[in-house]
Amino acid sequence: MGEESRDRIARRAARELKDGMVVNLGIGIPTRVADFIPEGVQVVFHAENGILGAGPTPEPGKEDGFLCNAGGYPVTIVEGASYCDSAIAFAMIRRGGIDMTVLGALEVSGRGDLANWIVPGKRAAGIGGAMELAQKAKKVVVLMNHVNRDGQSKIRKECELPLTARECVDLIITDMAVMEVTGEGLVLREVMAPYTVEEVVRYTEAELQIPDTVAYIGGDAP
Amino acid sequence: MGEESRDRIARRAARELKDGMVVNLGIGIPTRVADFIPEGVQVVFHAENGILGAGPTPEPGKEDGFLCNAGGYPVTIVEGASYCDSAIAFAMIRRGGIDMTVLGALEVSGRGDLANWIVPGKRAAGIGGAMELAQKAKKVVVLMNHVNRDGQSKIRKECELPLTARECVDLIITDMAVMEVTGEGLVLREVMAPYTVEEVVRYTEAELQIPDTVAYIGGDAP
Amino acid sequence: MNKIGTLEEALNRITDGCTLMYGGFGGIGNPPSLIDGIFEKGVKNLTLIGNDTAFPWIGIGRLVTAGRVRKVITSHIGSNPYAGQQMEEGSLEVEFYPQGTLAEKIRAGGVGLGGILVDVGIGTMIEEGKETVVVDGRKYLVEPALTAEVAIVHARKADPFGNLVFDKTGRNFNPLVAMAGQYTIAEADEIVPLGELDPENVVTPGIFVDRVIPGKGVNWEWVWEKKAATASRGAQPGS
Amino acid sequence: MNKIGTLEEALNRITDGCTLMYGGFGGIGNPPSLIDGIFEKGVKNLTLIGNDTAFPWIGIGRLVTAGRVRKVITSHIGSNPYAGQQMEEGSLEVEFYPQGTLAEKIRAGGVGLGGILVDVGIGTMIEEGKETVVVDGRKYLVEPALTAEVAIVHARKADPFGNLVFDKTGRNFNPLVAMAGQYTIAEADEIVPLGELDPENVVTPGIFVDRVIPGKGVNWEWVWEKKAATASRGAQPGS
Repeated sequence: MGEESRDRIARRAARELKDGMVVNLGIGIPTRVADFIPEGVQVVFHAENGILGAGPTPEPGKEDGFLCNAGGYPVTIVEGASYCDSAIAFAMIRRGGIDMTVLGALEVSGRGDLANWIVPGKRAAGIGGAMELAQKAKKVVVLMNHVNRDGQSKIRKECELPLTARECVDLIITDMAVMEVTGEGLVLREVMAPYTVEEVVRYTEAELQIPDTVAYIGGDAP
Repeated sequence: MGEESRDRIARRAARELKDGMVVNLGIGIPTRVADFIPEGVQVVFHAENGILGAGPTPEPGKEDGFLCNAGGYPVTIVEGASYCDSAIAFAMIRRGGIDMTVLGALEVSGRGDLANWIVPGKRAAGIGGAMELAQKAKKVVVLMNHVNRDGQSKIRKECELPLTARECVDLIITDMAVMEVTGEGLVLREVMAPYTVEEVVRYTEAELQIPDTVAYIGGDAP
Repeated sequence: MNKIGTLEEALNRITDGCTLMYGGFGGIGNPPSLIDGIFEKGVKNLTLIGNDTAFPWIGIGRLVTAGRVRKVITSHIGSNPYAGQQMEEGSLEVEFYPQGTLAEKIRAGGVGLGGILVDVGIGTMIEEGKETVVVDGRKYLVEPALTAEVAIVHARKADPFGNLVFDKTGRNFNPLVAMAGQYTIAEADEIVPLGELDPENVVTPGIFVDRVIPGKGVNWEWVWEKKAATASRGAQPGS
Repeated sequence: MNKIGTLEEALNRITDGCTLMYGGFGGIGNPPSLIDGIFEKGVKNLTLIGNDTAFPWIGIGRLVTAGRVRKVITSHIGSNPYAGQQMEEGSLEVEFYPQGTLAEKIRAGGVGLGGILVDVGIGTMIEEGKETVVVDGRKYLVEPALTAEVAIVHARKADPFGNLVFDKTGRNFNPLVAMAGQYTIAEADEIVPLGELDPENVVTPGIFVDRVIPGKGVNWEWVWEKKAATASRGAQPGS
C-alpha cells in the first residue's frame, strides 16, 4: 500500500472519532489515525502498557524512554492523564471502557469475524492485546488492504485463518472501500477513488450489499 | 475474664513477636498484644482495611477519622508504611506475607481446627478477615478463655461449631495455659498461676500431652 | 468529558429495588452525601454489596437501620446490631463471604472477569453448594464476579474526568467498587481542575467513573468519639 | 527489615533452569542491571514469564537472543526476531496468552488466587484444550494463576523495606510480577530512606519484595534512538 493510500485510510478512520470517545489505536496504519483527528473533537487515547490520556509524539530530543506507547515508541500525555499497571489497562478494555479501537487485519468475514494474529505454518508474533480489544471494544474498526499479495480478497465469506474474535468488526476501511457490518450483513458505504462499485464487489469474496447511495471518496463518482 | 487475666494473655502472646515479623492482630484481646511488644523487637502491623505499617493509638485529640484499623478505631502509621486497597491487603495474607496472626476463638480442636465465626441458631456477625488469616498466616496464635460460660472446655477433641479453618492453629494461650499444636498432637508448654497441670488437663477436652518440663507463668510452681 | 454533576442528578440513578455497591470499611470510606441523599429520597428495597453494614448511625449503616435494605452481600454485619436483628426476623437477607474473597469478587466484576478461583474456606461450610475446580491437583472454589447497577464511592479528591485519589484507610474497597459499577458515582471531598492530580498517583482512572459530585464531608460522629457514644445510646432503628 | 543488598546476592537466587518472571513491556521496565548480571553470570535454560521478549539487544531480549531461554510464557515475541527464529527451530518453547489474560494470570498468582475465569478468546483456538466453566449461563475459560521461583522488577524508587514506585509506563507488568515471585528482587534507579515515599503513593508495598538492589539505569539504546537503529544493523544473535 502506498503512503498516500495509507494516509487516506487513516484519515477516513479518523472521521469515526467522536468527541469524548476513549480510543485505542493498534500498531501500524492505525497509529496514524491520531494525526487526523477532526477539528473540535477531543478523544482520550488508551495504551495497553498503562496510559489513559496519551498525547502526541514528543518533539525530537524531548523523548522519554519511560513514556512510550504499546509499540515502544515515545508519546506524551495530556491533562487529566493517568498511569496504571497493565492489569488495570486491560480492565478498562474488558469492562467496555474503550469506545473504539482501530486494528489491522489479515482477514475479516462478512459477519465481522476477525483474523489478525497468526498464519499457521508461518512465524507467530503472538497475540498482544488484539483479542481483548477486538472482543470488548464498543466499536471495532479494521484498516487493511482490500486484497492480499496474491490478489485475493481479505474480506471472506468465512475466515480461513485462526480467529482473533468472532463477530466483532463494525467497520472495514480498505484502500478500495468502506464497509459496515450490520445485522443484515456487510454493506458497502463508500468507494475510494479510483475504484468502482463493480471493482469493490469483484474483490470482495464475502457477500456485499450495495445500497442505493454509496459515497465516493477522493474523487468524483466514475 | 478479668482485666488482669486479659493483660497476662496479651503479654504472653507478645512474647511470640520476633523482630521483623509482619503481624495481624484481631479485634478484642489480640489488639492488646501491641501494648506489650518486647524490648528491641520491631514488627510491622498489617490491617485488612489497607495499612501495612500501622502504629500506636494516637493521643486523644489527634485522631484522624480516615486513619483507623480494621475495627474502626484510630491508629497511626510508622515510617515505611503504605496504604492499599483491601484486595491488596488480602493479597498480602493469601500470599503468606503475614508471619503471625493473633485471633480469638470459640473452639479449637487438638489438631488446631479453629471455630470462631458462627454459632448456629445465634445471630451471626459475619466472617470478616478471619478465614484468610487463619488459613494463610504462617503462625496462628489463639487467645481465649480456657472454658466457656457453662464451664465447658473450649479446647475440644473435635470442634462442634462450624470451622473457620482446618488445622491452622499453632499456639493456644488461655487464662490457664499455653499449648502448642505439634505434629504429635497438642502439647502443654506453660501453666498460668494459680492453676495446676491437673486443672489444665481437667478443663481440656482434647488430648493434651504433658512433657517433662512445663513452665509456670505469673507465680511459682504449685 | 466533564462528569461533574449534582447530587440530584446522581440520585436519579438510584431507585427502589436497585443493586447498589458501596465503598467503605466500618463506615470509613462510605460516601456521606450520597447516602444522605438516598436516605432523604426514601429509596427502599435495596440490594447492597459491600464489606460491612457499618454502625447503626454511620454511613451505609443508616440505610440498613432504617429498613431500606432487602438483601446485603457482605463480609460482616457485627457492628450494626440492627442488621443482625433484621436478619433474625427475616426482613434482611444476608449473604456472607470471607472478606478477601468478597474484595476479589468485586474486583473481578470491575476488571471484566467471570470470576476467581480461591481456596479460602475449603473444608468449611463456605464450601457448601459451591462449584469447585481442580488446578494443579488442588481444589478451588469458583467464585463468580460481582457487579452492580450503581456503585457509590467516597474519594478525597476527584477531577472532572473522574480520576480519583482516596484518603488513607478510606481507600479500602473504594477503588474496587468504583470499577464494578455499571454506573459509578464518586463523591469527592474536593474537586480539582483537570491536570492537578499527579498522573503517577491517580488510584482510580476516570474511565471507571460516570459521575462526580461534590461531597459535604463526613456528617456523622465516629464510634470512637465521645459524643457519638452518647448519641448512640439514643439511637433508634427505623425512621 | 533492611532488604537492600548487592547484585551478587541477588544473582545467587537466579540459577540454571529456574523459572524467572520479569516486569516490562517492550523492554521498558525490564530491570537492566539484573539482566546484565544474569547475562554475565551465564545463566541458561531459563523459563521466562513476562509480557514480551523485548527487542534483540534490549532488556530481557538479550537473554533470549543469546539462547539462554528454554521456554517463554508470554503474549508477544514479534519485536524480537530471534525469539521467532528459535521457536521455528524448536529450541525455544513459546506459550502465548492474550495480553490481558496474561496480566491477570500473573496477578492471580501474586494475590494468592488459584486462577481466573475469562471469556477473552472464547470461540477461538485459544479455547482449545482448556477447561471451561459456566457462570450465570456464560462460558468462561479457567486460567490458572502463574507464579515463579524468582521475579525481577525495575522500580524508579525503592526504600529499604522494599516499597516501590515506578516510572510512567515503566510500571506496566512490574507491580503484578512483584507480587508473583516466590522470591522478588527489585532493582531501583534510586534507593531512598525509609519514610521518604508517601504512604499514599506506594505502588508495590514492601511485603512483596525480598531484596532491593541499586540499579545502574538503562544501559541500552531504545528502538526509537538513531544510534540504536545503527547498532541494530550490527547486532548478532547468541554470544
